[in-house]
Amino acid sequence: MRRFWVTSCLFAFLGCGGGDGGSGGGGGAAETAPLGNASISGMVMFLGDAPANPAIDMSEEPECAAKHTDGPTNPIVSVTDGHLANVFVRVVGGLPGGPYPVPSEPATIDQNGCLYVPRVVGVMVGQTLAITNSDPLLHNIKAVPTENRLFNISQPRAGMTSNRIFTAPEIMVPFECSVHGWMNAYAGVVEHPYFAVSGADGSFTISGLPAGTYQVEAWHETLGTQSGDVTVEADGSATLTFTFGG
Amino acid sequence: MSWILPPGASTFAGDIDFLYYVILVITGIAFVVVEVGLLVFAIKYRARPGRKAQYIEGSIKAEIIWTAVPAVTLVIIGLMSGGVWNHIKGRNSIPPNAIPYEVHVKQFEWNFTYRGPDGQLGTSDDFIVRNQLHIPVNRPVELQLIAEDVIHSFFVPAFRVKQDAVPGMDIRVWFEATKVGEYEIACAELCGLGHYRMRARVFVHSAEDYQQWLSDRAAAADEE
Amino acid sequence: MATSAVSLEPAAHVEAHELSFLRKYIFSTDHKIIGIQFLLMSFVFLLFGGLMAMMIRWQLGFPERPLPAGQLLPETMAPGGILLPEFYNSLVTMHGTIMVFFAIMPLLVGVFGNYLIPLKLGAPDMAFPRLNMASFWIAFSAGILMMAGFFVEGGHAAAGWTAYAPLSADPEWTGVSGGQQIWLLSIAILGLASIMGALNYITTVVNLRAPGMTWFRMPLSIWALFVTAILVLLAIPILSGAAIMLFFDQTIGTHFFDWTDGGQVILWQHLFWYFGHPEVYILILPAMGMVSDIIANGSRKPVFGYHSMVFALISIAFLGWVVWGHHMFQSGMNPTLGMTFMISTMIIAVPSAIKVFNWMGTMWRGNIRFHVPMLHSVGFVAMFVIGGLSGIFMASTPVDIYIHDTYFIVAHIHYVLFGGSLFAIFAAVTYWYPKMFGRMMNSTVGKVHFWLTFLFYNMTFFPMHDLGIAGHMRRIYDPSQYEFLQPLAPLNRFITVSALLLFTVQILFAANFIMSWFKGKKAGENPWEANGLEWTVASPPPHGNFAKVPTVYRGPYEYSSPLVEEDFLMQTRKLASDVDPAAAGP
Amino acid sequence: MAHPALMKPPARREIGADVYSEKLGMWVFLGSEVMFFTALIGSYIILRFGSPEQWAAPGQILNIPLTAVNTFLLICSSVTMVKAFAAIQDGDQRLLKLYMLATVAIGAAFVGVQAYEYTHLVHAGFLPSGYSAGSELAERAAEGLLPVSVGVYGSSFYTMTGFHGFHVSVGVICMSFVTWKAYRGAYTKEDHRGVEVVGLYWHFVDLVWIILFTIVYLV
Repeated sequence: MRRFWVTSCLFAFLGCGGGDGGSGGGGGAAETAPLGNASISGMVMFLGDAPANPAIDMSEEPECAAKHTDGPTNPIVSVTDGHLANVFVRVVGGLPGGPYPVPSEPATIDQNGCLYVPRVVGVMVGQTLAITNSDPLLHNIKAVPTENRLFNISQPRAGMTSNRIFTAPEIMVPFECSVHGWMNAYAGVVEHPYFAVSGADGSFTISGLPAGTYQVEAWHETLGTQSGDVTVEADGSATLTFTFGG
Repeated sequence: MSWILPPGASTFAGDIDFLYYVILVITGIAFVVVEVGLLVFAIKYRARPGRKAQYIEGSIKAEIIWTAVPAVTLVIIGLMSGGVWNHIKGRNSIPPNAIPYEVHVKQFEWNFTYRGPDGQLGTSDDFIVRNQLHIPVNRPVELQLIAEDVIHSFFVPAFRVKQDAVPGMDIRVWFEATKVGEYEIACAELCGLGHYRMRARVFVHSAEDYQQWLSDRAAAADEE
Repeated sequence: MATSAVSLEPAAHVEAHELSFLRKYIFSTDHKIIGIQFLLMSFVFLLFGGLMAMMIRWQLGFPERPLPAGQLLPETMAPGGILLPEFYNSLVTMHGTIMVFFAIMPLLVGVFGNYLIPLKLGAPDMAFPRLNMASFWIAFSAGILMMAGFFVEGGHAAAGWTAYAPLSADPEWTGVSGGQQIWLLSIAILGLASIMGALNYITTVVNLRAPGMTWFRMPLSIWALFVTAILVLLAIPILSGAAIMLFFDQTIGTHFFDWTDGGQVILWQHLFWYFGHPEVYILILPAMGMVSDIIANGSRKPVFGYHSMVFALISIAFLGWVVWGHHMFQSGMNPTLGMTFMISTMIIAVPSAIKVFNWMGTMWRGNIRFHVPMLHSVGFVAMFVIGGLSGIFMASTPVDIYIHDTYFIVAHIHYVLFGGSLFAIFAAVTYWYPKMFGRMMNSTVGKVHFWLTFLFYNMTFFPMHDLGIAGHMRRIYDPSQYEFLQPLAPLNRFITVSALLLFTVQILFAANFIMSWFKGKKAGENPWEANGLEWTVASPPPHGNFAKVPTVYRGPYEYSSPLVEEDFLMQTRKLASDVDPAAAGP
Repeated sequence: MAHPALMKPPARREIGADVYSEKLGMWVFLGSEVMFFTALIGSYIILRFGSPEQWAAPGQILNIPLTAVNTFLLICSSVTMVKAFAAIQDGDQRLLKLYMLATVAIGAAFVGVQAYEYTHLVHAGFLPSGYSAGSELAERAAEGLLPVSVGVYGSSFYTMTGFHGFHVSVGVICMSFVTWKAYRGAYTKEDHRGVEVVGLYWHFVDLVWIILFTIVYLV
């Protein structure tokens, strides 16, 4: 479904077309304290032999190739000792209604060595996503979301930063770089702050939760989604493990 | 500043450059005639007191001359161009012994598909090299340009080759490199914000080097 | 019954009614006021287009350096003052769009079509004055809308002024959605205004000529504007249709140019250039016509070969419809068509050549007065020749393979549109300024402006040929990315500096234009000792133009006629040997 | 209207063509309209030759009988328009008003039928972008009874007939204005330019429809 042009034009004319428009539920609630102090931490595991990640032909991008001494590969399934990274974990059920505080700190994603770092990033509706370029060459960031506004912007030089704000929750907004066909990243846009991305060691932590029973979902770009339930006490913590593959 | 074309490195360069210089000479003569004429008239017939312009309304003879001369000249240029055009872009101009390549063109990359060891395109041992075209010298090559998103244009200045890659159209372009070396491929049709950097390189190898490169790459591709 | 509607004495006895300011200067139906409104509007757009060109040139000359005052631009255009590629593409697109559709076209057709046609034909006004007024205000609204596109999220249209699909059809490829849609809407709205203007011009020329103003007594400027109006009338609807289809592709999901679902990408190019090549002549024919008038006046001689000049105009207008494919030689179009289009393109060069030689023939054995309009007109001929000759390179299909989409094309188009049309516009504005405003423009400033413009203009655009010959692609944000373009960086910088100088000296023209409005030397009825009907009335002419319907006894170029003592003989002057057209019978 | 002399457009001169300016202007304008429809029809032909597989057989999706009736209506309105013009040529005010009213009514009926046709087509699942998902037509296409995709078919159908419908609507509005003026007695046996000019436009719109009906519905 294509956006209706009138809306876009009108919005632009009214001056609220900019990226700063509609910071959603977070607008007035930015200063509210977290709803609780409970946290969920856990681990994402990968069973069995991880599929090999494809090699990247960076021969025509010497500046990027120089940053990968051992031959660049595309970290689609990133497994270290059975721990799976780049899994987007978020609470999908059991939360009290908002508004939720929007972090004033921006989420960040960097383009370094012709790869997105991190490959998966979580951002709250209304929160700034800072996109930076550490490579001395052109990258463009093209996002064709379904719920949010499409954008396709460029960063021709190193050290540039562009800020984007998403206005609607969406799992996931795909990012790609048209200059380097292998460059993909995913941004999970959530209406609340209870999400995390598994690190290189497979671990994640969601904190600031009130007491309750929650349904949590884990998303991976090629391995699909899994979900689990967990209960935490006020100020307590609980653990949760997701297992992919095998 | 120079009106001399940069050195060419394909069989087209001779024909195209020759035509270019023919047109350069003809237009150069016309240029000098008109500009010098204007200058001379401007000085010679400038207003002076007591002088009156001659009342001349025209001349059929002059009109015929300067209709016929340009018309004949232009038609001759047209006919000369026609042969070269047919040789380069004509329907059946692609030599039968041309090596086929598939080029998947997208914002903002050239993905060159090579025949694998079986010598056939479209089989599983084909392999793709990003932004690098390797070809043998003195052997025609045929590129099928497959645009995947918008219109791009395959341009190798040194080969005097340019051809738009249009999505949804079957477009083939051929050429034959005559000098071993490395040349740049540019995109010549505005294709978006990365258009200016849609650069690739073509490596012209001697026949032996080409075979060597091909088997090395095929082996590497096989390993993956 | 038709004749009953005709009164041979139109509203000529109109007195100077006291109209409100709004009715007299804003919503005026007077063709002269509308012409001046178009003039002011187009100058503003000329300035915008020029500023965009300067930003483009800065980027090409100094790719890594922040634009002076570039910090004023928002982050989405130029973070830290350095242009972004997407904004550069928007600038390239809008420079072309603004200059073609909102500067050159209204300057030639809107300004002089409006101002000259009724005056030179002896008519009190256009055939449809209210339609004329509507035409201006619609064009004006389209212009405002076009500029508004810069303030939309995603930026302005960035697919080139030719808006090739699919780049223009799907926001995914450019990140531009609203901007491209605004562009298409504005073009369609402007098209409506152009068609309204054109039908007005055609009707006026056909029906409102003064007694004795036969077809072959019409000045070449009017012939050119008439032929142009026909081209506008027939070409613009093609563009409107195409723009509407593309607009629907963007908004309601049609598939005209969507190759993934039955549409055809190249259809856009055919439609665009089927409009586009007549458009090229729309942008030059009126210039040719006005320059013919001015060169005859400056040379004090009849136009050499008046009839062949008229037939050249008409044949250009006809042939202009069968050459569109020469914009598409490398587009993958059937190569046999390429041959056909090459030959037709070669043939269309002939009438242009005829015109150039006839202008030279007009100067030959003249008594040339180098007033400022004449300087610009001779400059026009000198520059148009270069633009015409460089066209032969690209008409030759094999050579075009190499120079297509390079700076050679950019040089060519600017030699035709700047060296050609804009010099003619400078000539025409200075020539008819006294008629429009009742005062002369300063001649010394005018001459300095001409020579500096001529010099910097050539310094800017002539080297672009060399860029093209070296293979420099057009619409390239940063040429330093290519090794073979790196040696051209000094030349690019030279061009940029020349372009900045060229832009700067236009201040002279602007200042001259504005100052002379208030302080210029008062002009009489006929400051250039010219023959046309417009020079028989006061400067500026009153509402209704002619106190009495003028009668025309001869063609417009009877300069240095042996029949009279002076070196000019006005079209309305009755000599003893002249017969009244009414007495001569219909 | 404080300055009638200023507002009155200049009349044609004897040297001009043997038609008054309004009529000439309308002819010239129709020239422009011809080119506009040429762009649409030309594109239609090119697209149809390019992707013939997208076109359903005549009558499969479009309702030919209904449109045939509509075509007949439009032709009738041309006839009544001619009658109106003939009436005022004879100075018959009563018949002028009657036939103008009839023309307006039939023109409006045409637009009404077209709106009804559009609603039905959209309801059945035929959109400018092709089939709508899950619609009746989409199901029949899945069964192989209709073309797999009708994207360009839908695009050109709606754009061409839509722009024609737009022209008809403009014509109805202009004719209503002329009718209103006729009721005010603005037209006489000697001067009835408005009737003739709007009639020219109306006949043109009618002619375009006959072409569209043939190439879009019947072929």
